[in-house]
Amino acid sequence: DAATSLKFTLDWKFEGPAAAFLVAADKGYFAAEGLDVTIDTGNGSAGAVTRVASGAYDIGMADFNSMMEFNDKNPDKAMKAAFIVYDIPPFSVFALKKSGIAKPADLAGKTLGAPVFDAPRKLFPAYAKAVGVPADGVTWKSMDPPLREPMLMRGEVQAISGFYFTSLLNLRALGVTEKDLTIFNFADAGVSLYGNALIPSPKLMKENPEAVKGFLRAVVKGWRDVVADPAGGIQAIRKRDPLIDDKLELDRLKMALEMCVLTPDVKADGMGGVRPERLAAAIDQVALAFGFARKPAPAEVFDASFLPAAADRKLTP
Amino acid sequence: MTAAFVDLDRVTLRYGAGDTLALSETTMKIAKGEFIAVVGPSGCGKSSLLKLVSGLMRPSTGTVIVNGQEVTGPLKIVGMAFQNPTLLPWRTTLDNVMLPLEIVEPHRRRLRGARAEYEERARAMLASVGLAGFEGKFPWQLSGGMQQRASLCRALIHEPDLLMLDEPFGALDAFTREELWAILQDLWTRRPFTVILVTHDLREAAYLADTIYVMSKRPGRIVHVRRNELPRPRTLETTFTRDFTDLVHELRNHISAVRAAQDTIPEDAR
Amino acid sequence: MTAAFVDLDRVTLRYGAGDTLALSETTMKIAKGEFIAVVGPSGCGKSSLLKLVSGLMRPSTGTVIVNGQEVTGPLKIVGMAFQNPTLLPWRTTLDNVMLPLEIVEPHRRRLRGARAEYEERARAMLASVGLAGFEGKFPWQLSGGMQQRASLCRALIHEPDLLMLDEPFGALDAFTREELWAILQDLWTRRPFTVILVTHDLREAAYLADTIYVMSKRPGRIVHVRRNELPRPRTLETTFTRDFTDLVHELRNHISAVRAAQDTIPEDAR
Amino acid sequence: MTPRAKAVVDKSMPLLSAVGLFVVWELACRLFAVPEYLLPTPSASFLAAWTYRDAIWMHALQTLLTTLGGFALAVAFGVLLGALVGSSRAVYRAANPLLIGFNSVPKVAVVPILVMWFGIGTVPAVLTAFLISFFPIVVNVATGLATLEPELRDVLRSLGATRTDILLKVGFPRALPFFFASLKVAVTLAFVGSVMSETVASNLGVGYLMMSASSRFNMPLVFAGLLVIAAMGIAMYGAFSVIEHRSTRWAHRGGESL
Amino acid sequence: MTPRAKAVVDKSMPLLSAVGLFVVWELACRLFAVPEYLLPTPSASFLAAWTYRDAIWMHALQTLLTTLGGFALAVAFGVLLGALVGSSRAVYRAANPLLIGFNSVPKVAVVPILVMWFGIGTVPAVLTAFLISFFPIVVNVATGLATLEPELRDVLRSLGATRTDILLKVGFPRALPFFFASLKVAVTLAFVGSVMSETVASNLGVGYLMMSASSRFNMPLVFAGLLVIAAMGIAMYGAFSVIEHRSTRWAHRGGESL
Ligand SMILES: Nc1ncnc2c1ncn2[C@@H]1O[C@H](COP(=O)(O)OP(=O)(O)OP(=O)(O)O)[C@@H](O)[C@H]1O
Ligand SMILES: Nc1ncnc2c1ncn2[C@@H]1O[C@H](COP(=O)(O)OP(=O)(O)OP(=O)(O)O)[C@@H](O)[C@H]1O
Ligand SMILES: [Mg+2]
Ligand SMILES: [Mg+2]
Repeated sequence: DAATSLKFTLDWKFEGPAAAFLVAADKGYFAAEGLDVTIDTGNGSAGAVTRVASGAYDIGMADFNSMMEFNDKNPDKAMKAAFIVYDIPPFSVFALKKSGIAKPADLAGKTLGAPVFDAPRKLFPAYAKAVGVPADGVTWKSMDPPLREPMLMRGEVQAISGFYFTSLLNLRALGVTEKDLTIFNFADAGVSLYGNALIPSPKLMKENPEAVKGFLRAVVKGWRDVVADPAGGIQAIRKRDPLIDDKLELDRLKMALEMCVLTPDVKADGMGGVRPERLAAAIDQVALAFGFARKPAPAEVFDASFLPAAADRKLTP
Repeated sequence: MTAAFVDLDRVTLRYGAGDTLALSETTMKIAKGEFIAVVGPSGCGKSSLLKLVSGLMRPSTGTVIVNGQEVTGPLKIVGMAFQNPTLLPWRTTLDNVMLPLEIVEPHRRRLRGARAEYEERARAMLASVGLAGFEGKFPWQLSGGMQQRASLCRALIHEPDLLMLDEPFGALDAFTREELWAILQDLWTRRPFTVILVTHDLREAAYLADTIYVMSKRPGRIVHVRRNELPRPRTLETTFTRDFTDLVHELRNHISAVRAAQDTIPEDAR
Repeated sequence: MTAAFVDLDRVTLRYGAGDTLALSETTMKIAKGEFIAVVGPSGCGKSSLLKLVSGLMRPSTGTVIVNGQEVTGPLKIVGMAFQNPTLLPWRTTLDNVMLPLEIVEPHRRRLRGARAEYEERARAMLASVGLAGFEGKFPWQLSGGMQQRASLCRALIHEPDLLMLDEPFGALDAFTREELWAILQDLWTRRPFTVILVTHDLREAAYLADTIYVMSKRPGRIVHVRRNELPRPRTLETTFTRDFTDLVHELRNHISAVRAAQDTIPEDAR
Repeated sequence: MTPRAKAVVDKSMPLLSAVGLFVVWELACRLFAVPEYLLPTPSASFLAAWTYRDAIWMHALQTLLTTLGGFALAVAFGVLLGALVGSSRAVYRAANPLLIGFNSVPKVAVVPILVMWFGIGTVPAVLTAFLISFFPIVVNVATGLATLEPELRDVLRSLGATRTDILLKVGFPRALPFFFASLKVAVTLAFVGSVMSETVASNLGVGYLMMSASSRFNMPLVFAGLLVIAAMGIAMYGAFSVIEHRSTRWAHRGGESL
Repeated sequence: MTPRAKAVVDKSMPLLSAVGLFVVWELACRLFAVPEYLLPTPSASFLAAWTYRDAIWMHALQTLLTTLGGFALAVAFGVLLGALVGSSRAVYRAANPLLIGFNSVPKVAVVPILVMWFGIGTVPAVLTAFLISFFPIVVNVATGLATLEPELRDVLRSLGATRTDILLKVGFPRALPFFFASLKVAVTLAFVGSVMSETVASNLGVGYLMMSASSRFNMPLVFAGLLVIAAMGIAMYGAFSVIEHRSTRWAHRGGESL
């Protein structure tokens, strides 16, 4: 019978970290599961959440924490993640060494720049708490993503928040090297959040669980291929967007793999799942940072029932 | 029954709110097929009168009845040559003249099928007023008098039952004017339609009209009605007859009286 | 030296590229302070002639000299009443009449200080043509004849050295017209300026002008020049004199001849 | 209908249509159970507007001032350039492609450059409002001047008027209806510009408010922001619609009926 | 200068001014050593355009088609609504505040809603182009109709013409200069709309290209995209400028000199 068609939205443009999905499509992993998947670029995590919530897309790649926030605001439309992509989110704060910021506590009283919808910015209170900076001890300036790094260099802001690999590569492109930079990763301060996840629409979960399962199986295969051959993954991106800079995207992909995907937890448990105690802690931190009306139970935000078997989720042999 | 074709009953026209009184208690009865002329001093409300009869404006008080029906909106049986030629600047002279054929039934319906024929008619009409060769020119490429003649053609082309001419020959030299008098009279004799002609030229009125209405200064009223029984068809010779010059002289005296008398009446009397 | 004030030397005017020949080899010499009239059939190029003299258009060939200087652009000494009144619709009648004072020196300089005085002059002028009470009205609230009178005021208000009138009385009744003849003649007698008057009314030409030019059909040429030696000031009585009617008759014959003769010459001869 | 009743209906038309829109919108949302994050109901939006009225007031004031600044610049520059373009064929030919090209470019792409030059805040917003809104004014003023009836121009030329005189005495008055038409377009664009710049980089203004509300999934507040902008646009329009009415009555002398 | 020389200069004016702009821009960049991420030189932009010509061609075609689609919708709808608004006082009063309000709202805020309904890609881009560009057409057509000289209207009315007749025979022809002025504005806005929508939600089109280039700080490519849009805007404009010239010669009969 005919393949089930699924619309899948990425969180962002066709860049390195999106390689796994494109590889899965190109190599026919989706087709093998009886799925016809359309992959579209996204415009940020918040957007991807609403795209799925509205039914425009069947599955979205979006920030797990943003999804929880959405659920808090729209309890009757609550969604659940089915697969964690970034086991450790690449949430970071960047400062120029010359600004005199050397340790997290130095951020107090400083001006930080980021878009209002930036996940690290939104979760900064959790980080601030962890490093002992009063949460309202920093001033934020809002700006579009591409303005963030130039504004840091211009001195308009003393630090910026962002995804580790995105901002680092952007700064490199602007001629800043790592030795000029102070970088704080949220994960290093014990903020143990989860990052981007795959979020199927509740309707799809209910009506066609097999499709979700098949989708996830194919995705894992894609990631496995990308881990084995990152350069091959870049070629899959190149097919969609011939304008990319291979070297840059390869760097980005490698950083993402190293920092967010091939984490100790994933190496131990396989990709996609959660550890209950970590999830509980993460929900606590997020609920605090966002000021949730009601703290959700873990089962309300993550549904493990679609995951492939643990053995099938291993990325490395 | 001999009901008038055009019947104005104590018609008053006021522009703006109580501002300018243009016509005051004007009463006229025009029979079907009659050719009347209206003369009067400048600004006395002649153009306004035409607008009332054609339904372009509504009277402030009084009624206007045309063809047995009270006029409440623009009529469909009218051909009108405005005081300004008002040709549409984006149309050639020929297309301007053809305009009524695109609007007025039954021509409108027939136009698609018989365009060549209608165009021929328009060209012939333009030629008859001396505009042969100017069909393809735009109005702003014509001299003032030529525009006026084109506008006259536009008023006639669809053979309206009621023709209103507002100083249609004002910008023409005496000879062209007299030629056109003859042409107009010819048309009217062949197919009698009702004509209201506004003019400042008393000879014109005497040459063309069956009845001549003399209006007072603003606010305009009909102060004198003069039947003109000069035999038809009238020719240039007629204009040299005693009867003709007497008629012109009589009209002249009337207007002269009108102008003198009214100067004592306050401007906006009512 | 008796150089002409306005001097046209074999002036030809062609509209478009070799399309319409409006004037052909026209030669005229007008002395300073002379009042001339131009008569001719409709479309013969009278309005075009005025535009050439005032510098609004450049001749195709030939030269136009005014006040000793070749005309290469609009002159600053002209007052012009166009064939269409062309009042500016966003100005009241008074403001329309005041327009030249805002443009032409020395009035322009003085206007700010002496506005009340100038306004008084404009009002008086409007009153003299019978438009008292209409100063505050917009042009489209005036009748055709009233607009024409306002336009005449606008041409006169700044006391130009060269006055061009293109059928300035065409939309007026005979009496208003004759009144204005007298007014214009008065003005001219008190402060002689040069006047070029285009008219279709031969009596008007005979009443007002020192010299009358008769033009041929299009393409226009001067076919006859007639000095008019009737004594000044001329009055309505003058128009009933034998000399006057003879003059009118003579002009009439000339035009008649012009119209008849030329019909055999191809339209765009040259 | 009596003329008086007609006049009353006429006067209340804008209100009626606005209320009508809100009712239809509310009903549609409820009938089709449109989720709030997709399209909130007007009632929810009004409620949000009321709840956050202090913040909205502050942000709206900022946006209004920014917009007015940019709009004022646009009018001044637009009229000037329009006059040049409309009155000289050479300037027209030289400037036209550049203008068209510049205006086909989304101003979103220009905002970051402005921000990099002038920093975050009011200046780029004012400039964006200006850059986005001057073009319609240029085009309409230029068209108004270029389509001036030669007959009217000749009235001035026959007096030996200078080009400036002609421009001031007939060009501009004649182009006024065109000018006012363009103002209506320009003022709405000015709002678009300033709000857009605020969404790209600012901590103040309705644009920032909407952006931040949308990042918190507070769609009613986003729509409250939209409604506030719309209201400001209408108010601005109303203000100079009065001026238009006074100054171009001659052009609208035909009255209402076509 | 001889008329012929003048005509040549006249013809080459657009080219001259464009070249002039690029030279000034290049010099400014080099003299002040403007960093590339702030403002690339035109030479770098042209180089980028050449390097990526295949990709640009593909994206540009998409954007052009999208824009044309939206623009066509805008013209049809704009003329219709403009006719209604311009010919009926009641519609005018009812529709005006809604229109102004809607147009003060940045369309960026509307794109996400469109995406939720229609998914990303061509449809929201076409709709955004449409939504952003119809307003100037409405305003100008309405103004053109509302300022119709009553004298011309009376010519038709005296023939007993219907409202539709009047609209078709004098209303529209008379409003044509207004209409074309608005087209110039509208087509640039249509480009803005489709590109904007592509930056927010599309995998294709110059907007996507620019977004993706800018997220990699490939500023020369971003500017290559801007130049391509500008060029397309100018080309479109040129195309119907020919139509304008043919159909409103009567209005431009005054010729060049003011
Ligand atoms: N649209 C208008 N608004 C206000 N007043 C007007 C309007 N049209 C005409 N009037 C006034 O009405 C009166 C009569 O005008 P009308 O045009 O009927 O005169 P008329 O007899 O045709 O004059 P003329 O012989 O000069 O053409 C005038 O006093 C004029 O000022
Ligand atoms: N703008 C123009 N473009 C082309 N041809 C024109 C233009 N203006 C006038 N003409 C032509 O020039 C000739 C003379 O026109 P002009 O207006 O000078 O005549 P006129 O003597 O004033 O006529 P009338 O007595 O009817 O006003 C006419 O044949 C006319 O068609
Ligand atoms: Mg009249
Ligand atoms: Mg003439």
